[in-house]
Amino acid sequence: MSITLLPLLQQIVLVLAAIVLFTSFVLLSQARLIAAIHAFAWQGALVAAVTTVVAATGQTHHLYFSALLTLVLKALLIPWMLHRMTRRLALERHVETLRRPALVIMAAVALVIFSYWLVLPMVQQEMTFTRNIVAISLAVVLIGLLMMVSRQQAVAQVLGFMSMENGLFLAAVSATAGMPLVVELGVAFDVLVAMVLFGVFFFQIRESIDSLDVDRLNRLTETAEVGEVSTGRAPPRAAAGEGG
Amino acid sequence: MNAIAWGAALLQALLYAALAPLLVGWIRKVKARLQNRRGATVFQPYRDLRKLLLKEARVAHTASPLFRAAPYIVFVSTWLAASTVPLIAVNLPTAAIADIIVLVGLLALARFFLALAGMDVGTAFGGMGASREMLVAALAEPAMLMAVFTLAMSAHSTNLASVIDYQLGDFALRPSFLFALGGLILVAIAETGRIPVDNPATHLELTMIHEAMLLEYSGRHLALMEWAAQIKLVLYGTLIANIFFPWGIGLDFAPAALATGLAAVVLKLFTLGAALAIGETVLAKMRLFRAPAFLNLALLLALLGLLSQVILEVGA
Amino acid sequence: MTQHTALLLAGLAVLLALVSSVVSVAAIRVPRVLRLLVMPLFGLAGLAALAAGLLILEQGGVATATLPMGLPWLPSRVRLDVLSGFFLCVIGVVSVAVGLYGPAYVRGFERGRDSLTALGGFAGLFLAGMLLVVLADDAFLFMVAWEVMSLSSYFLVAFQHENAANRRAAFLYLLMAHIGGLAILLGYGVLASFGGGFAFEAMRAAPLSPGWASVAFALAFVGFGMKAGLVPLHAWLPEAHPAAPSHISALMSGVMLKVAVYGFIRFVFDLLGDVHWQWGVAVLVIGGISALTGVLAALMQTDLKRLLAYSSVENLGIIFIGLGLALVFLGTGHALLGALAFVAALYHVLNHALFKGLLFLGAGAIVQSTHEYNLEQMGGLLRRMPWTGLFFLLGCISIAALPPFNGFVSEWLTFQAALQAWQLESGVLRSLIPIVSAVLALTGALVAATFVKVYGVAFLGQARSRHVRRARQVPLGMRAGQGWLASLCLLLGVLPTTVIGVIDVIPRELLGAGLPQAAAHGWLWLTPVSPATASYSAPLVIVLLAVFAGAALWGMRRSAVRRVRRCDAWDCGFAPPTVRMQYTATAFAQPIRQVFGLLFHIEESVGQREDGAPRYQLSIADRAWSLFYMPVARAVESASRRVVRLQSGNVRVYLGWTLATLVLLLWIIS
Amino acid sequence: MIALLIVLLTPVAGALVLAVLRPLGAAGWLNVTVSAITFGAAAWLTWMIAAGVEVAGYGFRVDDFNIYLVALTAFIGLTTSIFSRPYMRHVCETGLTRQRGMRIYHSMYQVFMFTMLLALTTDNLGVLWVAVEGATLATVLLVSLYRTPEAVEAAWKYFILCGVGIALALFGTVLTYFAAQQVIADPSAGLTWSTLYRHAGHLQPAVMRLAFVFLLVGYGTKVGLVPMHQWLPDAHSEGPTPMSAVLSGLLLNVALYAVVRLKMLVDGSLAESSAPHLAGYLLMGFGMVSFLVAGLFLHRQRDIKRMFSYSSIEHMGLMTFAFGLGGPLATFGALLHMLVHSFTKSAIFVTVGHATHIAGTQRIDNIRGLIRTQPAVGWSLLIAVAAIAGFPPFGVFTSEFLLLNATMKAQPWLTVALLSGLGVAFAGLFRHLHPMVYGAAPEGQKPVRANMFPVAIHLALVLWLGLSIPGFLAQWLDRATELITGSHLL
Repeated sequence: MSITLLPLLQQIVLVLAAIVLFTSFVLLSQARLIAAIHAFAWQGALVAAVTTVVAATGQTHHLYFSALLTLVLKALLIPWMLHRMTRRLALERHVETLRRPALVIMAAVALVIFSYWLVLPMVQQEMTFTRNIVAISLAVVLIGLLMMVSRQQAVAQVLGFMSMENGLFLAAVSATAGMPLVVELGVAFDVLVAMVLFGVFFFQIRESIDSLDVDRLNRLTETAEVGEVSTGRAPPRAAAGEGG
Repeated sequence: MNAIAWGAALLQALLYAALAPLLVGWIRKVKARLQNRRGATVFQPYRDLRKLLLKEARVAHTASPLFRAAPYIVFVSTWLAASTVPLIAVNLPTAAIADIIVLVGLLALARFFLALAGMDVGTAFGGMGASREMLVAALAEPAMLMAVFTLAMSAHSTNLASVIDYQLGDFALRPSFLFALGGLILVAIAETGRIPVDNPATHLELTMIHEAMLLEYSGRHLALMEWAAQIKLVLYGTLIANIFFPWGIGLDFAPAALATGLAAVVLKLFTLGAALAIGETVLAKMRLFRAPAFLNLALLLALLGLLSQVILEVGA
Repeated sequence: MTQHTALLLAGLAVLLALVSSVVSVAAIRVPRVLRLLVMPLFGLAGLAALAAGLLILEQGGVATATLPMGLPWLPSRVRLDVLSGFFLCVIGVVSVAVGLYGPAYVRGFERGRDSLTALGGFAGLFLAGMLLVVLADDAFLFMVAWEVMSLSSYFLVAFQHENAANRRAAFLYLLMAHIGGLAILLGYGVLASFGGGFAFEAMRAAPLSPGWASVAFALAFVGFGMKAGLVPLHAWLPEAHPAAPSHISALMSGVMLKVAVYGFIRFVFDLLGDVHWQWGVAVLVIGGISALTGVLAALMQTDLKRLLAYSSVENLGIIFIGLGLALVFLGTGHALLGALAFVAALYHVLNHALFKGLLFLGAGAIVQSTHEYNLEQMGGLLRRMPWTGLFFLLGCISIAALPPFNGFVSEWLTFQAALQAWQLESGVLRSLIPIVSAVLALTGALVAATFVKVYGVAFLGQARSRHVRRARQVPLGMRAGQGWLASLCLLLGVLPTTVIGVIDVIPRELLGAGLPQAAAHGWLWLTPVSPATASYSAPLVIVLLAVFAGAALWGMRRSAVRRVRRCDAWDCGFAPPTVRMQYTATAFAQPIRQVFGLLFHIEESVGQREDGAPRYQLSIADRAWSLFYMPVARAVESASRRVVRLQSGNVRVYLGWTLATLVLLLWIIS
Repeated sequence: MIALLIVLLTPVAGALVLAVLRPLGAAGWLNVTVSAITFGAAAWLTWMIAAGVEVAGYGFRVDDFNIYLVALTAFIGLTTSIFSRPYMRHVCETGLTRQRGMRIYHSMYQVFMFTMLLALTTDNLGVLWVAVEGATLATVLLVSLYRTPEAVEAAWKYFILCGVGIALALFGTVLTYFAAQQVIADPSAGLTWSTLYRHAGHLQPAVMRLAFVFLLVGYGTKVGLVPMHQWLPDAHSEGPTPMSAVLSGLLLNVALYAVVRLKMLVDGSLAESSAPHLAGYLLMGFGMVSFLVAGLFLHRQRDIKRMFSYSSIEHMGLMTFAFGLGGPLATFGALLHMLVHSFTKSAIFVTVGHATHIAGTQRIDNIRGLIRTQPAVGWSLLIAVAAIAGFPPFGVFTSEFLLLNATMKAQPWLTVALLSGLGVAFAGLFRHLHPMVYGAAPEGQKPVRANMFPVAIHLALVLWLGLSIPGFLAQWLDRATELITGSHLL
């Protein structure tokens, strides 16, 4: 059905959703860390906006609450934490060299088409609207995963992870008018804890390989040959403790 | 009746022991004549045995009790094996006690102890002889079994007496028997240590097999061993003669029948002996490692006999 | 009711075996326990098993019971019938010998560092496992007992594990045992899925299409054949059997292989029921190959225990030739001939248990008193350990199938069965079977050669090394163990008719056909088919041998000079022979090696030792390795090398895998 | 209900206390005590269920399927805590971790137990998800406890991979909820498993199919299904050994439990669709691949703990395959296998912990002659590995026996793959095990203080299950089987 037949609020939802998708493209191709964090914050804000609009359309009031939650968590708290960490890790100026950016973007586009094709079989007339939203959020999730695959910078990976979460939120609110509250809270709590732990790990990684390039976390592998392993593997005594 | 049968069995057992040296003497005589020598009398082997029996036996320090027991075991088992082969009359109880397979088994027993005796003293020659003997045996024994199986499969019996009865009963020119005969002859030559496989009249260490195992024996022990070898020769001769050409053998235990049987078998044996002598004069001893080829030929013949029996004489 | 007494006795045997294994825990503190308590209990268990077997054999009939174990819907059931009874006897006889032999033998380990508890405990479990395999009446209990048997014997093979070769042997053994077990399990699976249940009755009733029946047969043949050490699945056997302590080797070679035979018989003749003659052909061919290659390999060995192990391969080959004949005859509807071949196989099972047990015990005695496994170092043992020498000689005669000992009887029966091939309709079979019997004959002759070599090199001649020269008589118990088996060898050789009269009940109850003629003419005459066809009277052979011997001795006394003078060996008048001039085992085998060499990888090389002395090297390898085993191992290795690329160590690659999997699945479902 | 509350709340309380409790010995003992109380309560709960009492409500639901996992979880939690007390003291003495680390360890141990039990007992898919994610968060700190570069790396990989997986699972959950809303009026009940199961028939197949893929990939990551398994060996090998024991023995089970629950839903919804067995086939495929690949991995191992984690993957694959196969026999076997595998594998890890202390290393090439050095450890390792390799009379054989025969009935030709896989895996395990346990002990290798009690009890249980499955357990598993497949076995 054409967009003109939709009520205005739903049109707004679609527009916002489209922008969310756009932001995740921005995230994918943004080489500067700080800028990427900002883009992520915007994405969170947009998801929150979508949530409010959906709440307005469906008079489902607990969605206002989850909108607020999203806003605080995704648009303010987490970006702020990331910001602080990048500063403490002295990464404000960090610019990652993206490998084959065009290819990655192409892949992302392909993923968008793919996810739309996926949700096509959900044919029920009154659902086309939500169906498209599901397609968008699925695309956001997949692009987030793609971003984690393509970025070798730990913070960037975390951004990818978080934008996956955004996609999930989007799906949850727009397609299903919000999960039960307990679940929402649990998820939010988990995300928060995860963020804290990520922070802890940034520093642990930093001190262990004094960089945040995840490609250099490659000691635990089966393919290495024995000689190399004897140096590469954990100094065995340290790993398992002194005997007797 | 039964008593008579046993009597006849005993008689022929004694006959085997008695006739064995004679056959050897006869073969030597013929060979001598073929070589334009006069040669010793045919009774020379008896004299040799007597001489050996009267000599004292000498036993090496390193010999074990087995060394002294072996001659008796070899002699006895060979003799028993022989006495199961109908010599002058069929349907002997001994033939029922031990069929062809047992016959082969008894010969194997004799050979087993012969070889052990060879290795007992611990000389190089003894071991060599034992090793070679076992090689020859390993190849000859299956050939022998195959040959007799050919008979057994057509006669539906492994009992020598019934095989001969069968032959006498309905004689036919069977290809299988032809092959079996050939195989059996080759086996006999190999087993009795005749040219071209072995040379009974040599002590050239590189060529001897049977003699190498007897090197350390002397006196009565040697006599027993020699005698056993002679009995073995007669045994094979009789086997060939009486199975493939059974005519004349006594069908019952009447003295006349036995007499004719004796005459017949003596005649047959002397012909075979002559033939053997001629063969040994014209042939030369072959290298040990051509012996396998010789015996494989025997095995092949025997096997062909068996197969042709199966294929050509179905229902026979 | 006597059947139930028999079953109780069998249960008692299992119990005693378990007790012996539990008791041996005490050996950690008090080593004496092993020889004072564990081994006697072991022997008693064997005795009980023997009694149970004999009882059920002479009673006939069946006894069953249910154990408080197993799966909830399949309580483990045990069943004692004549077949089980026969194999109980086989197990029992050897175990009794081990019980007699063990106490003195294990003394040798009390000073060693290897755990005596393991030795006694796993030996007990081993015995219990074998007994349970024979008694099991459902696939689950059977498999449990079977694997317990494998596992405990594996621990025994690995008993002296400081020797790397033993570790390798144990690994190979366990691996192949495991694979064989899986094959058997699968075979039972086929039967169960058709018969609707793991209980043996259900399987007997299973309506199998010929195709599935053949599949089940093939699986069983592979599984049990692997345990029985049939070529080409025999590779573990010559490694594992020598590695274990000798009394265990005796059990493994003498008994465990027979348990595999039992499994095969139970599976094919009992559970599968109607057999196809094509199976028989397969069994015949494999059996023939095993017999021939087994004996040739044995002939070329210089390690005594390895040699014995290879000769086990050969003997199992003979047993399976018998079973193959039975299958052919049954498959073509000649029940009586099938029974004949079957009895021949069973008889050889019993015989091989006896003389192979005897020979391994003898080898153990040699090892204990000389610490020597290598034939090339032995010699002249007959004068140093006369009793062992005598018993070993009897064992050699029996295994070489020479009359009047037991080995000959079973070989004679097998030949008799083969010679009935003329009754078959199919010309192919009529010409195949004679060839197999030719192989059998060749095998017999080679076995004789092999054991002439063993006995001549080990017991005759002169000692080739100092420690062998210092060999001493072994204790009474060890001699008793050997004596028990040796006398049984002679007994079974002399009284075959009686024994077969007893065994005859098995084909009658299992195949529905017996040998009515076998014992029809009194205990003196063994006439499997009919007196006209073939007859053998072992007692009379003995008597005649005695008579003739008497005659010969008498003659000697009268005619010959009785004096015997000792002197140096003449040896064609060369210099008096030294120890090193004796023919070695390698030299003995050389002619035959040259004739049959193409069956093996043989590498001979004559080089110089560092001290300049010439040096002869000979290596004989089993072709089965390069043909069957190495390819498999290489395939697994390369596959794993490829697979580990998954674990590249880069987290982004891992995420890529996740993404790829996700996309792939999404694509699949829509 | 009270029992359930005790089961759930004891670990929470324990975690809070342990987080602040300073004295080490006391912490260790308290850890054991808390686990003991939990186990007691779990036993009580089990007894109630066995007595037929309905325990449900407040979003919780305890039925025959999850109760036995609850009991198992509590039990292994207890034995592992018993083992971990001296072990971690030993670790602490070697200075690998400090007081603070120990506090984290103990409290996180309890948090982990809580999440496990919560995931098992909840009736709400969302809460299930939250709990599983919580388990990840709880354990990730433990993996990096030693702070060695490898530990940190392992923790990071564990965190990222499981995080992503879990996120995908959440998406699947959302989709399920989405599908539920079309059929269930009350939106708050839209994630309640029991309700969903009742209406499974009406759930829209297209959505459920999509949802299941996400759920399978998501929870499958935690089950350790190839090719999402890569975190598993790292986490197992670098974390403290008690952690490896509970990870292998519990976490994987719980993840698989989640997958099975969801499969039940999907099967219900796909019943009339074109491909009714889609979920089953997916599980079978994943299971078989994991099983075979893990078996091959075993051949090229250098680290003893990694090796056994691969064997965990292998067995998880086997169970997944069995659940996918469906049918009462296979399901019964799978449930039994879950039980015996957990017992055996945690016993193995406990033993391995001692072995690594004896040898002072995890490298297989440097672990030698255990039987000579400390027979108890050497023999337990040998026997435990024999058990895990599927030798009778141990329980693993029983379950594999059932699985093989179920496969034989359903897909005869797959049995060949299964058997070859078993053979390969067996060879892989023993070729490395042999040199470790046998042979002469290297110089200066000394025995350690080892508490073999947990090992003994576990192996005894496995042996018992192998010889005879007690009636009550059989009934119990059978009821669970009926719950899952809808048909009896007994």
